[in-house]
Amino acid sequence: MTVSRDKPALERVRVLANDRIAQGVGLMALHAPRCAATIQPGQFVHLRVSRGADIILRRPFSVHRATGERIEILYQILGEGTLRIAEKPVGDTSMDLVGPLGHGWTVPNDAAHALIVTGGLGAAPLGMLAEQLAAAGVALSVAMGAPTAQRLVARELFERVARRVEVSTDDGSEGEQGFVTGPVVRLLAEERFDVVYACGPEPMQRAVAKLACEVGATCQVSLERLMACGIGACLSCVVSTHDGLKRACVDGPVFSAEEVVWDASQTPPKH
Amino acid sequence: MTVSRDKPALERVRVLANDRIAQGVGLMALHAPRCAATIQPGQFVHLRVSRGADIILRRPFSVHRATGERIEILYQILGEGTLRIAEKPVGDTSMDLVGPLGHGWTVPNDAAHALIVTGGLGAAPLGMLAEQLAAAGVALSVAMGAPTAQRLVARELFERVARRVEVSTDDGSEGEQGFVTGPVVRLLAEERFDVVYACGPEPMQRAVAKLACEVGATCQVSLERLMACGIGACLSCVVSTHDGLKRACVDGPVFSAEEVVWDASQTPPKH
Amino acid sequence: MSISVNMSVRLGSLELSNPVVTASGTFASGREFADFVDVSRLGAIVTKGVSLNPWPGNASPRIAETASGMLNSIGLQNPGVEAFVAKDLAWLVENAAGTPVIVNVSGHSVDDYVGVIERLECEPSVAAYEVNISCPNVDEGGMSFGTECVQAARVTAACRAATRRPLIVKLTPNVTDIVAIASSVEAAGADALSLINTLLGMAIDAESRRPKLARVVGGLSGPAIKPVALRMVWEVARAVEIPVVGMGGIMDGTDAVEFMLAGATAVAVGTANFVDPTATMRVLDGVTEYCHRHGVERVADLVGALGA
Amino acid sequence: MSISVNMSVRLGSLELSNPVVTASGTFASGREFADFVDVSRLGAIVTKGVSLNPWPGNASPRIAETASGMLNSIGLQNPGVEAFVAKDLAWLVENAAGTPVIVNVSGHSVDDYVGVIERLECEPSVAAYEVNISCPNVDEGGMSFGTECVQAARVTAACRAATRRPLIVKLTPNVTDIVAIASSVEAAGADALSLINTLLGMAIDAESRRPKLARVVGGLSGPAIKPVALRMVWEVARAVEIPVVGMGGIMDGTDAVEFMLAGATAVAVGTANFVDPTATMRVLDGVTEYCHRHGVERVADLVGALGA
Ligand SMILES: Cc1cc2nc3c(=O)[nH]c(=O)nc-3n(C[C@H](O)[C@H](O)[C@H](O)COP(=O)(O)OP(=O)(O)OC[C@H]3O[C@@H](n4cnc5c(N)ncnc54)[C@H](O)[C@@H]3O)c2cc1C
Ligand SMILES: Cc1cc2nc3c(=O)[nH]c(=O)nc-3n(C[C@H](O)[C@H](O)[C@H](O)COP(=O)(O)OP(=O)(O)OC[C@H]3O[C@@H](n4cnc5c(N)ncnc54)[C@H](O)[C@@H]3O)c2cc1C
Ligand SMILES: Cc1cc2nc3c(=O)[nH]c(=O)nc-3n(C[C@H](O)[C@H](O)[C@H](O)COP(=O)(O)O)c2cc1C
Ligand SMILES: Cc1cc2nc3c(=O)[nH]c(=O)nc-3n(C[C@H](O)[C@H](O)[C@H](O)COP(=O)(O)O)c2cc1C
Ligand code: FES
Ligand code: FES
Repeated sequence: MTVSRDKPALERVRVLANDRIAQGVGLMALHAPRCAATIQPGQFVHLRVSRGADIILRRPFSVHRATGERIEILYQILGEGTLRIAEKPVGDTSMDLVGPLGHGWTVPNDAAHALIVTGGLGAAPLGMLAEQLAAAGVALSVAMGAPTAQRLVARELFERVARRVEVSTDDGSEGEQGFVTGPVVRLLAEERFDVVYACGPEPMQRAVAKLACEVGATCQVSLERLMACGIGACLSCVVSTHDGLKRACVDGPVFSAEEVVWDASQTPPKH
Repeated sequence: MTVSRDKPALERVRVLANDRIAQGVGLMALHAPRCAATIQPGQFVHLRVSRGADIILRRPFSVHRATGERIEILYQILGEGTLRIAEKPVGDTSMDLVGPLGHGWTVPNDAAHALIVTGGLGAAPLGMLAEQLAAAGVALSVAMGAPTAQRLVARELFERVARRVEVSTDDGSEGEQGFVTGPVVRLLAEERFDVVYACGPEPMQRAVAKLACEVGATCQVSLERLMACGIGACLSCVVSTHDGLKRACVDGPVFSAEEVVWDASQTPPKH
Repeated sequence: MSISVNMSVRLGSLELSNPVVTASGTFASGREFADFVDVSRLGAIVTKGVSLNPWPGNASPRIAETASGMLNSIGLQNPGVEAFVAKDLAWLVENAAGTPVIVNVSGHSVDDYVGVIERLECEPSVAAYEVNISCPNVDEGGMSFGTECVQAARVTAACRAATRRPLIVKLTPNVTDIVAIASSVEAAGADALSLINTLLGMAIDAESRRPKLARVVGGLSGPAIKPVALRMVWEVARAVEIPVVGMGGIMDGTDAVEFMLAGATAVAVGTANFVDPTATMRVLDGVTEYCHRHGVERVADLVGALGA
Repeated sequence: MSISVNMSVRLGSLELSNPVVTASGTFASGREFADFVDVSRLGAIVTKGVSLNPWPGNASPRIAETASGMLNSIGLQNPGVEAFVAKDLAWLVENAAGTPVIVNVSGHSVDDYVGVIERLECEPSVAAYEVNISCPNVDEGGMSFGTECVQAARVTAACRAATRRPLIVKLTPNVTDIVAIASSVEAAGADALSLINTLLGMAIDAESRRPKLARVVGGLSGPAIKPVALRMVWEVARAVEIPVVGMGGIMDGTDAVEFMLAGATAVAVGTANFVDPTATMRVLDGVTEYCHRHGVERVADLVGALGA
C-alpha cells in the first residue's frame, strides 16, 4: 500500500487538551476535523502559534495520533514557540494550522514484520504508524530510547500495539542502559524485518539506517529541517540526497534512508 | 492641599475583573498594591500589554479609581494594544505597569466648589478626583458629555458623589442634545466655581478652558500625548506651553489651562 | 459595498488586473500555492530568481527567525532557465494562462542576466522581466550590482537592449542613496522599479556562539523591515517618473494600501506567504475592501495619495 | 555561581566596570531613571545628544510604533551645552560620581561639534565624547555627516584635535558600506566606534492617509533592527582595530552577549529602556549570569568570540 496524499488546507484549531506528560514534553489535542480526516502517518502540520507579529514563522509538528476530528501533537518545549504552545489553555482558538503536509511513512505492500526505532521525541511521528500497522496485522517490534526515564514518551501506545517493546535510556534510569542502537542490534539479529522506521536525533537515525542496511532491511527515516513555508516554495528545508537537493517539507519529511546523504550541518540547531 | 508625588515602580499586575461597560469601553480592575497605595487623582500608569516583542511600547492609562490594593482602568478599545487588554481574562498575570506616573490634578487649598467636565472617556482620570473632592467636603458639579448614550461612562460614580450632574450627548440619545459646552456655559453662569477640571477631546478642553477663564475660574486640563518612556526621558510627549515645551508624562498630564499653547498637531491621532 | 472598484493598474505597458503580485522567491512559480490561492486572481506572478545555469544555493541552515522578521540565505538556488521553461513555465501556461508571469532574473555578470532574457524572449507566456540587481557581481569583486549607480545602470541598459518587454529592475535597500540608484536605473531604460529586496542582517546563537546561518549573513524580510521599505518607496516614487512595485513586510490589505499611498503602483507579498499561504488573497481582499469603505473608485487613485 | 567574573572592559583609555552602557537619547542623563536603576552599576552613562545652542526638536507626532520597533523623530531636542552642564552634569556629579559620563555630541557643522567639546573640556566629570555623525550636515545640503567617508573623517579629525579624552564616533547604518565609513573614522583618530544609530524609516496611517510622524521620516529602533545591527557590528569589528560599542534592539542579556560575540566590546541599551525602565540592570545581570553559566572568567573574552 502506498500512502495517498490529500490537499492541505489552512484550518483554525481549538485546543481540546494540553498536558505536560514528561519532562519538558507536552501532549496537545486539537480540534482539526479537516486535517484529522485525511492525515497519514508521518505527515505533519505547520502550526501558527501566535497571532502577534513577533513570531512570524509557523512551527512544524508531526501528528502523533488522529482520531475522529481530533489530532494529537507531542511536543518538546525548546524555545519561544513551544513555550507559547505549552501555555495554551483548553478552549484556546488562537492558532491555525496548514496541513496535512509532506510525504509520510510508506508501508511496503508485502510487509509482515516491522521495526520501529524511536529516540526521545522521535516517537511523535511514529504513534499513528504503529497503530495503523498493528490494525493492518503487521507484526511490530519497537525499540525506544531516551536520555532518561523522565523523557521517555509514548511507551503505553507502543506497548498496546507492539508484540515487543525494548526500552533503553542513556543513563539507565529505565530499561537497558545505553543508546537505542544496543537493542536495535539485538532485534535485527534475532528477527527478520521487512522494514525499519526510525525517528530521533539524526546521528541515531543514521546509525539505525546503517544497521538495517547491513541486514538487508529497507529503512525509512523522518528528517527535521528548519522550515519557513512548509509547502515546497522557499527552499529553506533542503536535504542532500543522492538525487540532489530535496525539500524535507514536500519530498519528506520521511525519506528512504538509502537516498539520504547525511549532512549534520543541515539539521536544526536544537533537538 | 498639594498633591504629593510618590516614587514610581515597575509592578507586575493581576487582572481582577475586566468587563465591557459601554460601547467599545472596558473597565479593568488590577491587583497592584504598590501603585494603589500611593496613586493620586490624575496620575497614570504605563501598562505593558504584551510580553511578546511585536508591541513594544507601553500604553498609558489614567487610574479611574483606587481602593485597597486595587486600581481600576477605564479604557476605550482603539487599536491593537487596547484590543489585547480587552481579551485579558480574570487571573491574567501577563501585564506589568510602571506607576504611579505624572503630575495629577491639584486641589486649591481653599477650594469649596468645583466643576468637573468630561467628554467621553475623559471621565477616566476624574473618577478618583470626584470621590476625593466629595470626601474632602468640596461641593461638586459635573457636566458629562458623550457622542451617544452608549458611550457615556462613569455616570453612577459622579451621581453618587456630586450635588449636580448634567448630561449631554451629541445625538441627544441621553440628556441634553449637543456638546458638553452647553451645560458648562449654564453651570458657569448659575454657580461660582473655585476650580474647573476638564478632560476629553482637546477641542472640548480648550473650549471649557476659555469659558472658565471668562468667568475667572482657574481651569486644569489633562492632556494626552503619544508616550514612549512615560518618565520624562524621551521627549516624545511634548506639550507647547507659554513656558516652552513641557513633557506630558512628568510635567503633566494635568496642566493649568492658562499655560497651555493649544496645538492640535500634538494630540494623538486617535481619541 | 455599493460602488464597484476599478482595480487595474499599469506597470509601463503591462496592465495588471489588480495591484497585488507575489514577491520573488517566496511563491516559487505558483504551483506550490495552488491548493491555497486562486492564482488567476493575482495581479501577476513574479517567479523565483532564474539564472542562466543551475545555482546550487547556499549551505544550511538557510533561515533564521528574528523579531517580526526572518533572515534567509537561500542563495537563489534554482535549476537554471532551461529547467524553468520546461517545468515552471509549462505549469504556468497550463494553470495560470490569464495571469501575467513576470520572471525574476538573477546573474553574476551582465552576460548572465542578458542570457536569461535572451532565452526567454521566444517564450510567449513571459509578460515581463524583473531584474534582481542585488546579486553579487563576481566580475567586480562580489559587491552587489545594485549598490552602485554605474553598475546598476550597466545591467539595466544591457537587459533593455535584449528585450522590448516591460523591464522591471529590483533594487536593494542596502545603499546610502536609493534615489540615486533608482534614477540611474530609470535613465538606463527601466520601465518600472521594484523595491525593496531584503536588508542585510545576521543572527547569532549565544549558547553555541555560532551564527544562525551557515553563510553568516542573510537577507532580512517581514514586518520588521516595513518602515524602511515604506520610506524608500516614498523617496523613490517622488523622484522617478516610472512606476514602483512596493514590498517589504506586507501582511494585509492595510499594509498594501500604505505602500500605494507612499507611491507604489503595485505591491508584492513576500514573507507573508510563509505565515499564511492565503496571504495574497487576503491582501487583495483587504485592498478592495479599503477602496469600498473609502469610496475609492479606481485603486490607482491611491498611488502616491499620501497627505501632509 | 561559583566563579567570579571580571566584567570590566576598555574603550581605548576608558575603563568601564562592565560593558553595559545606555544608548544616547533613551536615558536622558540618568535622572529620570534613578527610581528604577542603580546608575552606579552602569558601565557608563551616555547622555542624550548635546548641541552648542538649544535645539527645539521636531514637530509632533514624534514617535510611531512599528512591528517590534518604533520610529522617532525627536530631532535631538536639547537645551544646549550650557544648560546641560548646569543641570544634567551637575546632577550626575552629585548622583553618579563613580559612573563614567560619556557626552553624546550633536552638530550641524564641524564647528558645532568642536564647540560642544571645547565647552566641556574644562568639566572634569566628563569621561569621554560620543560624536553622533548621523546629524544632518547643513553646510553640505543636509545629508548626514555619517553617510560619506570624507565628511565623517572631517568631523572626527576636528573633534580629535579638540580633545585628548577618549573619542567615540557613532555611525549611522544608512550607508552602503559601513566598513568604509568606520575605517575612515578610525584613520581620522577615533578611539572607538559606536553603532548602530537608527535606520531611516517611515510609517503611514492608511485611514487618514497621512504619515504617522510630522517629519514624515524618522529613525527605526528596537528588536526589529537587531539583525542589521549585529551584521554591521560584525563587519566593522573585523575590519578595525579600535573597540566597538554595539547597539540596536538589545532587550536582554542574551542580546548583549550576541553583540559581544559579533565583536562589540561594550553594548548600549536603547529602546528597551522605554519598554522596561529597569532594562539596563536586567541586561547586566543577564550578561553576568551567562558568563557564570558558561564559565567565562573575563567578559572581555566574549568579544569577537563567534565561532564558525
Ligand atoms: C517535519 C517536522 C516534524 C516535527 N515534529 C515534531 C514533533 O512532533 N514534536 C516536536 O516536539 N518537535 C517536532 N519538530 C521540531 C519542532 O518543529 C521544533 O522543536 C519547533 O519548531 C521549535 O520551536 P521553538 O520556537 O520552540 O524553538 P526555537 O529554537 O525558538 O525556534 C526558532 C526557529 O527554529 C525552528 N526550529 C528550532 N528547532 C527546530 C527543529 N528541531 N526542527 C524544525 N525547526 C526547528 C523553529 O521552527 C523556529 O523557526 C518537527 C520538525 C519538523 C521539521
Ligand atoms: C496620560 C494618559 C492617560 C490616558 N488615559 C486613558 C484612559 O484612562 N482610558 C483610555 O481609554 N485611554 C487613555 N489614554 C489613551 C490611551 O493611552 C490610548 O488609547 C492607547 O494607548 C491606545 O492604544 P492602542 O494600541 O489600542 O491604539 P493604537 O492606535 O494601535 O496605538 C498605537 C500607538 O499610539 C499610541 N496611542 C494611540 N492613541 C493614543 C492616545 N490617545 N494617547 C496616547 N497614546 C496613544 C499607543 O500608545 C501606541 O503607542 C491615555 C493617554 C495618556 C497619554
Ligand atoms: C526566502 C526568500 C527568498 C527570496 N528570493 C528572492 C529571489 O529569488 N529574487 C528576488 O529578487 N528577491 C528574493 N527575495 C526577496 C523578496 O522578493 C522581497 O523583496 C523581500 O523579502 C521583502 O519582502 P517581504 O518582507 O514581503 O518578504 C526573497 C525573499 C525571501 C524571504
Ligand atoms: C527616542 C530616541 C532618541 C534618540 N536620540 C539619540 C541621540 O540623541 N543621539 C544619538 O546618537 N542617538 C540617539 N538615538 C539612537 C540610539 O542611541 C540607538 O543608537 C538606537 O536607538 C538603536 O538602539 P536601540 O534599538 O537599542 O534603541 C535615539 C534613539 C531613540 C529611540
Ligand atoms: S519549508 Fe519551504 S520549501 Fe520546505
Ligand atoms: S513619554 Fe518620554 S518624555 Fe514623556
